[in-house]
Amino acid sequence: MKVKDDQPLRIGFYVCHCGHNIAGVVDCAAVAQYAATLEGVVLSRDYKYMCSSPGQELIREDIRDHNLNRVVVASCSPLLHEHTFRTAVAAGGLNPFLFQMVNIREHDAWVHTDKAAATDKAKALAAAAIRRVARHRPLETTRAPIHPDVLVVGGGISGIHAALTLANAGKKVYLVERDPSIGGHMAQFDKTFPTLDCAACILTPKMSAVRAHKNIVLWTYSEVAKVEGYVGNYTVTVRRKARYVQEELCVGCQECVEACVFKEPKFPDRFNVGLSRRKPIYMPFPQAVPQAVVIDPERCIELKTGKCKKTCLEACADRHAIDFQQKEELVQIHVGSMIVATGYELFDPRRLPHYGYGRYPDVLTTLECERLISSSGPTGGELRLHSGQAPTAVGFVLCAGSRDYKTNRWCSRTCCMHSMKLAQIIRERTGAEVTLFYIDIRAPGKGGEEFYDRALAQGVKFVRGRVAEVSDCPLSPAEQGKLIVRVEDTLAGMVRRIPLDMVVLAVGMEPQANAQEVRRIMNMSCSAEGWFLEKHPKMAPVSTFTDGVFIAGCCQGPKDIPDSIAQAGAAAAEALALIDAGGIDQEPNTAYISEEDCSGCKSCVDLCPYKAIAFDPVKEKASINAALCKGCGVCVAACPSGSIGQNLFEDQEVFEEIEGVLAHA
Amino acid sequence: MKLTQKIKYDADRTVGFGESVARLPGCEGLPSCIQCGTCSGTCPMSIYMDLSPRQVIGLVRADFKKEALSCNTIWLCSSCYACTVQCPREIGITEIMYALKQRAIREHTFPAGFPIAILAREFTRMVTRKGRITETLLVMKLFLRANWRAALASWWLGLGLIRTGRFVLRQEQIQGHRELATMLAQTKETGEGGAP
Amino acid sequence: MKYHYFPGCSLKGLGRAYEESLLPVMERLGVELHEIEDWNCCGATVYMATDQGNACVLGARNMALAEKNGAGDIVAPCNACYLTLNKAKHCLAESSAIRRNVERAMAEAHLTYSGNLAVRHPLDVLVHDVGLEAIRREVVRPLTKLKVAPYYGCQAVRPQCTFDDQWNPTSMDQVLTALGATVVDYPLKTRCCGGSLTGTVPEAGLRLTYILLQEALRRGAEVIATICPLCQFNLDGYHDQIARRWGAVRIPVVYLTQLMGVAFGMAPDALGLKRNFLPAEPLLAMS
Amino acid sequence: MPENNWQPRIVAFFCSWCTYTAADLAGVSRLKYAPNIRIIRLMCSGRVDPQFVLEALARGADGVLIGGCHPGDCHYAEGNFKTLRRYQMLRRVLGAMGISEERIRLEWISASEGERVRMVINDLVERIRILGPLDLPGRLAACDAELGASAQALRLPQYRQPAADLREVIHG
Amino acid sequence: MAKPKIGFYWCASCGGCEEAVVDLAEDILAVTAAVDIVFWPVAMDYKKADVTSLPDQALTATFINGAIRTSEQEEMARLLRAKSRYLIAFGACAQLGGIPALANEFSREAILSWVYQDAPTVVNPERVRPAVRTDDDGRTLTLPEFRNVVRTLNQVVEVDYYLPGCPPTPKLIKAAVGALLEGKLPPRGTVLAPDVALCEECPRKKTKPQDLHFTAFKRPHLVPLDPELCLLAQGLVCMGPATRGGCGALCPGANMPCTGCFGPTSRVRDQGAKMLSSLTSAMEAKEVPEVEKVLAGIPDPVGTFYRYGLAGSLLRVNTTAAAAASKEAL
Repeated sequence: MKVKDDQPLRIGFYVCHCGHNIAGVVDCAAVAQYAATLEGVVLSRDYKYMCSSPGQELIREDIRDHNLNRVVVASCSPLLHEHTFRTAVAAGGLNPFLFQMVNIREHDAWVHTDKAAATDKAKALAAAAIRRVARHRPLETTRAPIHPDVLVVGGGISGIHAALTLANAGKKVYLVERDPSIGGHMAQFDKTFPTLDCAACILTPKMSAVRAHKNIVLWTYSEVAKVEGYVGNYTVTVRRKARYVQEELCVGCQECVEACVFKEPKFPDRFNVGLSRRKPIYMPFPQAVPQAVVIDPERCIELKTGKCKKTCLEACADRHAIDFQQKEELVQIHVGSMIVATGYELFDPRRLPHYGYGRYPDVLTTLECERLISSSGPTGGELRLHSGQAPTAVGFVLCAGSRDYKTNRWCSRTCCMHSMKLAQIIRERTGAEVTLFYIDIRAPGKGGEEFYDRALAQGVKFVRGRVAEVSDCPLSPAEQGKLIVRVEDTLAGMVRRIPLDMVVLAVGMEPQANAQEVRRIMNMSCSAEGWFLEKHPKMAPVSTFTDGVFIAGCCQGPKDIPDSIAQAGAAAAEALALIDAGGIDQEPNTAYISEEDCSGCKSCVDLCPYKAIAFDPVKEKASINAALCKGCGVCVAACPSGSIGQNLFEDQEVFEEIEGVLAHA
Repeated sequence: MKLTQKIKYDADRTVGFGESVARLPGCEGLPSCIQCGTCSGTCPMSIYMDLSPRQVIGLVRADFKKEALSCNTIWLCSSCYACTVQCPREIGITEIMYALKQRAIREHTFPAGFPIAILAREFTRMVTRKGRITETLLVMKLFLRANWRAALASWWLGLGLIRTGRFVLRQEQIQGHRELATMLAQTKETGEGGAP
Repeated sequence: MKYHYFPGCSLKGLGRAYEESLLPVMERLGVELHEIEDWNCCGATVYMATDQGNACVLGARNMALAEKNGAGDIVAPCNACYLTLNKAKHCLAESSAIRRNVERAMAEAHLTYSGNLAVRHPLDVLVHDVGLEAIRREVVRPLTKLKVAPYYGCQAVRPQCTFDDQWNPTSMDQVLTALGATVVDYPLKTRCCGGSLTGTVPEAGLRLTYILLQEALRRGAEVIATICPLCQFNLDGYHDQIARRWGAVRIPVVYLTQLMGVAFGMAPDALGLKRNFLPAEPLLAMS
Repeated sequence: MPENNWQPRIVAFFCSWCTYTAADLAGVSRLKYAPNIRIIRLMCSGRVDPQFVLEALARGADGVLIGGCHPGDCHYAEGNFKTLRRYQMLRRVLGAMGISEERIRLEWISASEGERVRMVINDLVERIRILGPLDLPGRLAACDAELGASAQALRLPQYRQPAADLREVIHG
Repeated sequence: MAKPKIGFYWCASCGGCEEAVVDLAEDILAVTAAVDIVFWPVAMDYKKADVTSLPDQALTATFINGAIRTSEQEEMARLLRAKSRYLIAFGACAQLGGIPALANEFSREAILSWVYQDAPTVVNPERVRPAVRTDDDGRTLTLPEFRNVVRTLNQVVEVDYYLPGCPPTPKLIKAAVGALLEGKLPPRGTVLAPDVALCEECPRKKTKPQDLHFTAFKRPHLVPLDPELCLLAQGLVCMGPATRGGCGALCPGANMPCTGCFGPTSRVRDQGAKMLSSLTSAMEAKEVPEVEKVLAGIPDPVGTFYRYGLAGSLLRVNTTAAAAASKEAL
């Protein structure tokens, strides 16, 4: 592509103070003065906030008044405001790609303290951009169509809400859930804070709505195996695990469960966190959606040995829902966008041996306690000790594994409220004495503080101190047979030993064990802790760095039910906005091959991960399909005769940048 | 009933004290303390302490040097490191206790006649002079200097040691004891002992 | 397997039974321990707590003396020596002020300290270098049915221990199991024995000792195994005093190496077992 | 080259998805690192043409840092593996040309590893400080001092606009 | 009308370029008929004075082959530059440095001590070395100075055109001379060869697969070669894709891989870097040890990728050699 640009360069250069953010470290005026001396620069300004309306207006006016034909802005990261300034440049009547941005905030002012060195660096980066922009050519963006279907990954409350929102807006949604039923953690809860309404009462209708919705394709017991494509046009492979029960034929009568050759339930029940037992064929939980049983291939005698009497088959009779021949299936779907709502995992308190979880049977986690007081739980809602007796003194150890540099550094946000909820329910139901051991009570948000008040009023005791140890080593007769909590009551300023019957560890949330795998499949990023990374913590909290992939709920970080639902709604809205826009502007950073330069050596053809390079056997030349090219530039770097160019990242443009950053000593 | 003012004025602070402790190797975590009390709860000796380890950390951080150096907490620390292992902020609490001990010795603020300080003194003296410790002699010295009644009360211990062949009256001494003394004196002169 | 051996003052004094059992047991397992010539006291936590700079000089001298005799790790059986030498090593690596200071002191004695030698606890060597299988092979008199509470003490596994878990160490449990003994679940396995406080502030120190003994008994232990001379002395030496204050909690306290020696068929006399206040021989003879 | 006030100059090529974003994160987290680095953004580390590295060294860089996504994490499938292989070869070429291989470095830094950006940059700057200035332009200029006084030494080849197609002239 | 005056000169080269002129065969007669050769020391007895006596720009064109290594070569290049309207770098050495420029991998001192002392065939007990000036019995003998590095012609004087090749092919020479005589010259600075890589004209082009992945690199003297199949597909390092065409793929035609003598296309700054990039991109290995194993198949990467282009490459010279040189220069 040969460029004719007869006009002399008229570059406008702007350096942004960003209030004190940049100007506090970089001498912006000096940078502007220096830039004014560089070739092609006809106008150089420093300004308080370039991204503000007046700042953008300044660019627009200068383009008109000074007849600028190139613009450079030195401010923050292009990942943040490149679009803003390109729009401003376009509004000034210039092609938006005759613009270059210099990152002197994230890459300079914020990371350096030596003002002289930071200013020098800003000058060098500015020089590079000014030299580079001189090579820029006008470019056109292209629009890619958006496939209107959406994939929602994860059937917890976030995924359910996102799926329903989209489906109600008339979009087709695929909801994929790993477990045999949707519902997630919320289905395991008894009541929800701060209103104490019953979790099942508010969740079950939504689960049923999912089942009934004509726009939702629900695939439980399924996982996303592979994602290919790009925003607007993803091809997703879903692995549908064998349930050994035909979902559409099963009516959920559970006669097969009754009839199973295992007379007694024998295996730990995941829904009740191992506090109760189930059979090899089972309904995940009473309100499960879909209402279909599932067979555990690890436990089923027929599936393991092929030598079972298959009493379940008889029980199912002519419904023929049970299918031992069922095989795992791989299904391909096409969607335009995806919402990831894969949730969280609970911290395993075995990692804190001094709390005795696993050693003392009456040390429980909050979720175990939740199941014990749930009327649908293994004890029918009666809180009982291992011995079968009712506890008279219960303690809650907050921050179990949280806010700890050795385990999880973060605050899980919900454990204070969760513990206070359980404490209130236990007070109400059993009258037992309840003590909460805490570092700081975090009850923010609507109704949170009032909830704390209520717990206090109900006589829940609060001891401020992180529990050092839970043991069963008595030092006095009163401690015999009890669990003893050793803690400094930091408000009273003394170390205390407190005998209790039951200790509940308020374990925090962690990223799912397979979060890295999911992240890879979905092409997202993770924070250092393993939570999925949002595009911007404030400005784009449900977007990811991959266009068309949104996140909702606890996979992004710990949050409570209201926040999860709010985020799910936001993610659905983002997906809707994308779909209804009808298409998406693509960054014109595609590679191209100049036919007259190409020798037809084919070195590039197989390097392209998107198969965008085709070889014409008649002309004996390679060519790039711009619609398929994603702009990575691998072929550009590899073309041995320099015959592949890349819009926005031309060799010459990069060479100018290299020379520019090194030109200023 | 005698009333005493418990209020603290800013003039009571030794500004910069907390920072000077936090600069020492192993004590860098001091500023990140969240006052959770795990150290006190974990500490096997905290039940005897006039200030809990958490309170000492708080005082040091707030520059209350006098209070921090005059408590018995730092002397009761048995160096078991339980607090350090359990601290959710990975603060080197034992190291901070050491730093305060060293500072207290330098500023002579430790309680007179307090057996722990006397043991420390006798111990270091014996190591410096002889290069090794002879435990039985050390304990006898301690009892004589600190509390001769305790020495009398411990007669049975001595008898037991004689019975089990462990009572040693001959002072152990290394060949290079003079050389060692010079080596140790070297640091005294330069004043670079690493103490705060 | 060759190591430099740093016995420390206690193994030549109150804790000589530890050395008396350690040396033959290690020899049996093919571990050569070469005592560092003219080693000096490590300074223990006392010195470290009061004069860190000089404490590092003490440590550095020992390590430099070992270096003179060539490569190989240093084995320090006393928990306090193990911790103090490691800490000196750590300080020297981290703090340039301390390093400068120590280098000056070392120059006085024409010694050089390079920091190349690792300081290790015999327990670490037993589990990771010798291996449980090799230990099992030497057992001729399995300690069948003997209920042992493994007591690690605090300083062997803290604060920067890498050979075992700091909160819940299990290496001694493994060795005991290899000897055929029944290991009692002992949550106080790393709880402080009182250290030197037992001597200086007996009312405080003895209470800790009492709790340790009482809990071991409550959990059905017949003997407590230790790997530190001070722990052994504190737990074994004050039974009468404790009995006077809180009631009798009599349970023999022996070194892990003594138990190993018995299991290896060595004579109790040769293992220093007669040096206990509360005799353990009859028990061990029965097992 | 006055060595006493010499400051290393390092040119970095960061992929937009991972390492550039991580450098942004380092900024947002206000981590502090040595100011000797100049970051150039490319879409993928696979866009790093070995010519860019050589050009940077030839223009006076003392070191070059290439940052990309971790293996398996490339946003363009396998761009970073291509970079890895080019880098390994480039190191061999540089070594043969008397340039310490330590002067170029390839690092995998994900978008969340702001701290790693800081660590890597500081470490590289330190290493290059120890190696001292490369100063290829200076060395070549000193080398060319032997040319005749009137010589206009052209240190780098001149880059010309593509020539008119001579194929006709030549083959025709 | 006077015939245009033409000069030929050689610097650091093997002489092959001169042969190439002769290889024009009968066409040389047409050339000599059209021009006056006023300076061609290789062919006839010319002296330096024949040139110095000419007025500036008296020569229409001078073809210089060979790289610049000595003070004499530099001086002659300057002289001919001044006397010529067009100065044409003739052949790979003048254009890119050529084979002689591989010496840039070593310092001057290393070369001299090898050649005059250390090489096993040398007998030189007195360690005599050539000196710029030797006084003997009242007589003075001068020799050109051996310079620190080898240079391309354009690193010493401005060059108008480049005729690539080791040596340039008769076809190219004819075309260049024709263009010169007809006044149909392209813009200054042009390389007088097609700006498309060699593969375009390679007879084996069609046999190259689209999905070539290297699992090992082989050297031509160690493996039997298929006479038809693309040499890259046989695991050989063929520089063709990174090298300008125009030679008609002589080497691949003779069952040898292209070694890159025509230099890069105008779009490339560093031929070696580009070839390296292309080859390694298409390798299969993903782990460092595996990568290293495959790369070991190219034992001399500089000699492979920069066989002709070292002096003109971005790095130009081994930096330790450059450092040694700069010390000598100072």
